[in-house]
Amino acid sequence: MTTVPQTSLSLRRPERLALNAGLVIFVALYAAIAFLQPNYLELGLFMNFLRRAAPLVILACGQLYVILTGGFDLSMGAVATLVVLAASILINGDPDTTWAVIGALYAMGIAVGLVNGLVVTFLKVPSIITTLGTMLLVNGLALAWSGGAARGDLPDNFRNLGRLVWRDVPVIGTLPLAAVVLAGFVALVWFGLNGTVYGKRALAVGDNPRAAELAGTPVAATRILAFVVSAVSAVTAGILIGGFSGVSVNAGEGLELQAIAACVIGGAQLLGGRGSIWSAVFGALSLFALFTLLNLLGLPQALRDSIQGLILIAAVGASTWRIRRRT
Amino acid sequence: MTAVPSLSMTGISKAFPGVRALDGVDFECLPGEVHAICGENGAGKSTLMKILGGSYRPDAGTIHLAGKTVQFTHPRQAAEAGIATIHQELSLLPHRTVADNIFMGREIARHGILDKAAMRERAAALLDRIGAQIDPQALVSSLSIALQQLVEIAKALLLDARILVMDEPTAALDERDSRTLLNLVDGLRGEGVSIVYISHRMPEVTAIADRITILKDGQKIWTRPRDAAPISEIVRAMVGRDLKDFYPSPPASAPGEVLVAITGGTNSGLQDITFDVRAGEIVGVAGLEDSGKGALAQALVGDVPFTGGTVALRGRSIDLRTPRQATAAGIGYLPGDRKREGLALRQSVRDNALLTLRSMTGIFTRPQRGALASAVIDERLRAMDVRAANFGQEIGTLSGGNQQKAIIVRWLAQASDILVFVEPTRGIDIAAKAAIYDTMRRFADAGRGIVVISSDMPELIGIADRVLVMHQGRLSGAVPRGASEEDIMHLALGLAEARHEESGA
Amino acid sequence: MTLRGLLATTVALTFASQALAQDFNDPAEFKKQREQLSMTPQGPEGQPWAQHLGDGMVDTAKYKKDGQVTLCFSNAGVFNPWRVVGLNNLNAEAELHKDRLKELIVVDAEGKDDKQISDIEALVSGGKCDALIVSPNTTAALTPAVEAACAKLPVIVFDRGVNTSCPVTYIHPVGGYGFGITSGEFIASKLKKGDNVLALRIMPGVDVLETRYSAAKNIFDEAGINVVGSEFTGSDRAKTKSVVEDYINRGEKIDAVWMDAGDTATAALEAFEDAGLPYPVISGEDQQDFLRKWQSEKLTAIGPSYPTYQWRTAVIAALDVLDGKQVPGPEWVLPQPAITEDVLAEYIDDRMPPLHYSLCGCQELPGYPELWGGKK
Amino acid sequence: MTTDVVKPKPGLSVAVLLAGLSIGFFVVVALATGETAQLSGQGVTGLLQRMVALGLVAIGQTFVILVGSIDLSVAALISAVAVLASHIMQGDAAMMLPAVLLCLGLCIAVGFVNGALVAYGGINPLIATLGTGLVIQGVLAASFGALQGSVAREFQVVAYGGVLGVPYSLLLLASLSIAAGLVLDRTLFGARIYAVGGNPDGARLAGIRTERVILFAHMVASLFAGAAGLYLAARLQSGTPWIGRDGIYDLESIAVTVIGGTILAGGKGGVAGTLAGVLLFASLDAGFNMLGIDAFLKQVLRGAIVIAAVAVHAVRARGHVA
Repeated sequence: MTTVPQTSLSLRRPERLALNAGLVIFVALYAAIAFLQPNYLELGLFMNFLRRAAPLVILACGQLYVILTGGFDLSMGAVATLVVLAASILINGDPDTTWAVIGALYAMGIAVGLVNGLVVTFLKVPSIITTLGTMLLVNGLALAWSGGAARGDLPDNFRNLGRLVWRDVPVIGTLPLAAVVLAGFVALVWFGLNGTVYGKRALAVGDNPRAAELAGTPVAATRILAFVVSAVSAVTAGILIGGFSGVSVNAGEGLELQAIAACVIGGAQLLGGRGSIWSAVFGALSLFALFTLLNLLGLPQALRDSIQGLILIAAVGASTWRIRRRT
Repeated sequence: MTAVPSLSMTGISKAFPGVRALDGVDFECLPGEVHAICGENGAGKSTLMKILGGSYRPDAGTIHLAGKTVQFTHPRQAAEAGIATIHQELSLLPHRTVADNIFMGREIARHGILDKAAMRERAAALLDRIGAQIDPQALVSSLSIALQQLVEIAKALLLDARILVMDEPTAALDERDSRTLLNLVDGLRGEGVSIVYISHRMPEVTAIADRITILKDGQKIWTRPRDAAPISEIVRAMVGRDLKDFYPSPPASAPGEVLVAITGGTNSGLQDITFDVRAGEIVGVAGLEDSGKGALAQALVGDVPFTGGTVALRGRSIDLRTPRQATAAGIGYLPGDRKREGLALRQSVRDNALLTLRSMTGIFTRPQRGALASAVIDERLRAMDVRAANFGQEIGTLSGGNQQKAIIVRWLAQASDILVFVEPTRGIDIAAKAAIYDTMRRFADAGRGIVVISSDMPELIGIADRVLVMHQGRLSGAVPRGASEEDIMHLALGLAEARHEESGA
Repeated sequence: MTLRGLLATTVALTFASQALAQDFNDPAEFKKQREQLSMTPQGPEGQPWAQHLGDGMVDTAKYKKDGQVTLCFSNAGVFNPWRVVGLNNLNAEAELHKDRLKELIVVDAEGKDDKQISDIEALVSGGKCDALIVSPNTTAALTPAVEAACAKLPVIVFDRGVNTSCPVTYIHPVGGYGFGITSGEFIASKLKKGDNVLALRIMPGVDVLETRYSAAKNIFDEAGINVVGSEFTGSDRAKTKSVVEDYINRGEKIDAVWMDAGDTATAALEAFEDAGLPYPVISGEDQQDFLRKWQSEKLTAIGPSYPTYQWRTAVIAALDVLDGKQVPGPEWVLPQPAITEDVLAEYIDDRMPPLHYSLCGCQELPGYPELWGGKK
Repeated sequence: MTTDVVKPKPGLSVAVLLAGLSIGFFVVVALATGETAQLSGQGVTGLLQRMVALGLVAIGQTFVILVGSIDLSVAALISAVAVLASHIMQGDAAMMLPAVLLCLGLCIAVGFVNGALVAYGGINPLIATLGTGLVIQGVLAASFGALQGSVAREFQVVAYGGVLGVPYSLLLLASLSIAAGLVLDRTLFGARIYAVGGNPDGARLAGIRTERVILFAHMVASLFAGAAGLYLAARLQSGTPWIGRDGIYDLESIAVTVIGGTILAGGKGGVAGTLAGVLLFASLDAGFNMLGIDAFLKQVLRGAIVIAAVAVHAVRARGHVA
């Protein structure tokens, strides 16, 4: 078939659409929230919204790295749980150790990410099974270590990361520390994908690992790094969750699926090759806005699950339809 | 012949968004006729066949089978109407047996219960008929590509099809297997089957076809009997101009220093491979499908490395254990199976061309720095005459020729010293072929080397400065430029010991 | 099409559910538990785990067994801190009876009914057990398995019951209505008519939790207190805090927070802190973190309980049965005290972890406090 | 041209190996801990009974994985069926047949929706079935109050009755396994499943209506989940909206299927391997009980074993997995 100029236009559109899909959904949902509860338009409440959405956004960003390379990371939630429990045990009420412990938490996260990556790349175990295994393993370790319940409180300097809100900040009024962490983290993962060659390598590996390998791409390293980034984001999210609400044994429960759903709602394609950091960011914000909206609507709790399911199917259905329409 | 055509397609049109793929095409095929369709990629051959096979529905036009109008909405209906298609891309189940594959979609069953014994028997009979010595119980994944192609053919024959569509059936086959296949086609013609034959290999077409139809840009140019269609006419009709200088002229100067020298290279598929490639040289590698020429390419690029012997690059011994090491050493690879091994189809042309540069640079390199900048790679793509409306478009939408050029740009950008081409022009139309040959020559002339592994013997003879021939995992000899196909076949079949042996130059 | 169909079904079923919602509101049981709350327990002073309410006793002479015995315990799981503390209690109690106990075999069903049934069957057919203690994952599901076990050996059930009277005794504190009555009445006494209370609950459909809410709701309705919302938190601190923040952001005035379990009480309170609002009246439970917060912030609060010391009682009962002693039965109702401001200080132990349940009755047990995760 | 005949039953050897290892583990643990009673007929029956619920779900999961799809909605469906069955029966034996029929009808409907979303909607099966699972779970939790009840005593025979010491539930699992195995190996439908899973484009070109095959595979998976739900209802007397989720039947059924040698890409594997995977999980459960391993440590071990069990045959694969 001869290539006619019009095709190029229609082919360029999906890239922009993928970015816009998540943003559009988010804006629509947030508008609905603001319609029900106008004070959500105040900067203060928006900042609070960001503070609470921060862990999910961060998790989604990490998950996106893995999704781009064609995999899944189901172990994120377990890592977040481990982080919260381990922090309470290691800090043991001594605020002076907080920063050292945070370092140790990242080391643990990186270890989990490395295990995931190494098992997937060298033992060839599909990532969904590998990370299911590490999910059980890490969760079990966290519970065994803590004895199944929170072992101590987190000191304020740790809690502040997820909890502190600066008031009377010029221009914006209030500024939660978690929103700053969020912005910093998103900037970092954005840089990783767009400011270095890593992002394009990851896309190529997710699209066609064999071709990438033959073109000289370090496929194993690219994959492993994605799992490490994912685990690091789970640690960061865990720190924020622990900071926001304190220690609990179910801090990370179910977050992995939410993170995957967020990426997909934002337009990333499962099994790799398509997506941008904005898929994760706006997908997660959309999902969180949805939770908030359903809360505000006061629907029966159980039905919120159902609606979440429908929205998930609809969002993916819509993007599938978009891709289909142009081929 | 005044027989009722077993197939007659009239006024077939089909448009895709932005593309008019077929525009009022007429085509017919008589019983016992081999009717070849020629045309460049994008001319509409595949679309026409997909309409015939029920994968696409035409926007306009009618299809008559033995005089009766038919309309297909699913490949199944086409199959039931007696149309069988042997597809360019293998559509086999690797984890299933040969018998399972032959009967895929057409299992012998009573009340939904399979009759496995009957299927085994018929599979054996079918395989026997096409002269393939394949156990129906063998797993397809254990067969070579050539044998898999024969399974595909057996699959098509199962239908007792009155119309058999063969879309580049020899693309994956070497010379010997191709001949077997052409004999088979001849036999089927004798049985009164109508055969629609699509191929880019001109000698094949003129050898087998009764009539030839040329498509260009979705329109039929002409249909002529074979005798009225010499190759030059066909090519002119396809391309729209003469292509006299199909192969570039040989280099003016003698080859230079040794770039790469392999000594005693050995692995599970290769034995004692010793040869070198000099600056400015294009070295061809010929051989039958199972001769080990594919394994040689894989070893050269570190995909399935040598386990014994040495490889020296410009006199320095190097390790080639992974494709990444080979790339770092300056060896680039253009795989034979572009879609599976060459391209990230959902990424842009630009991203595919930049893949190696981005992979080999430091990970913290800014993506727009220096050679990685879009403007720079776009310039290279333009220089290679990669035709895309926009280099940001997905490479999967480009023709095979343009895809291949983009991969070449990938390795040119990396400034590789040696390029290993496998079937560089498989499934690529004639105009793009010429451009690729030209690029290969210019690459070599710039003091670098090329190893080209191909099953297309005229191609090797036309482009290579010398041709190494492989047989059963060994180099059975080498022939210089100007050798004949017969010389090469002789060596490839293992009939002569190094008749034209020469020491490197 | 299919999506719309699903949605329609969803909506239809929801309305149906609201119309037909199953009744966890049993006035007779409510009344009974209210009476039990004010009863004086029988049994040794200061050892509530060995006390009982009411007079019923069962004779167990036929189960008498001399020499060392093996106890088997089929646990529903240790999926929340309450069960973690409880299991520690049970193990420590067994430790006290080393001379009589040859072995205590504990199998964990990980919250799966199906597994617990298999576990019980395996324990019974294994032939090692002299008595079986069961903490059922759900009432109905475990009934047949417990019935089958009863035919072979003495069975003691605690926490949740089973729908059969075959166990020697069923140990449980007063119950969910009692919990709801204690907390509901406290909040009602501190609030005015028309004030708002927010109810935070773990999950729907669990009998022992639903009864807590229904009792409290009755009391709120009677007192004219407005329940502004009833939200499920899944025992998740982050979710609890978010839910409360949402209510605060809505501009809702919240005078009191009622909880059907206290493990996320401090998270709920933090939402008020972060919003810069005064603390509401709150009903929590007997977790250390809540009690400490209560003390340090001088909250108006109450800590009703569902005491973990019942896990001790199970071992005591099992050994008594094998001794042939009479035990309270067929139901062994344990006292269910609540922590009030007056006694708050005595339940706080700074050595213990935040989610330690103060009414564990474990302070005198061997290994305290380390075994329960406390510092020496 | 020569052919190396590679015999086409690699799945069976995985199954035999895995089953052997599982039984070996169970026997060794029983002997080592002195729990020899577990090696008696009753003990072994108990071990096998641990397989029933997961086994039923996993057989269904095998069908969808073979066809190149996956089903995460099974856990929610199991709960739905168990709740619905007990609600309709309300202890009345006369309502057994209507209840079973209605439940199976629900399964067919859910399978149809899943299959339609995946095959015709082109939605990634993970997301599609995660979505339908959430929908079912939500509806179920919201309506639970309205859907109380318990199954008929007579119905519990399915779980507690038996003949000659062999529980009916085991016979059910065995017969459904054999039936599923035969369907995959000997019928047109089975051949189509392997074809569609192994090469969807090739299957379509070979005239197979691939969408329909995917649709039916999803219906089979849902029906097997329904069978598991009915079995659990019989065993547990009444359903709660959480039994599926608490049993982690979604992820566990996927894990045992993959452990049993069925590849996630589809087109390779079978019921025998899956059952061996289920047996492994059952032996671990029973063995860990005998060893008295702490609940949390059990989780750690199970995670490691899942990875190791898949790695054993995955590591030989050439090429990349995602």
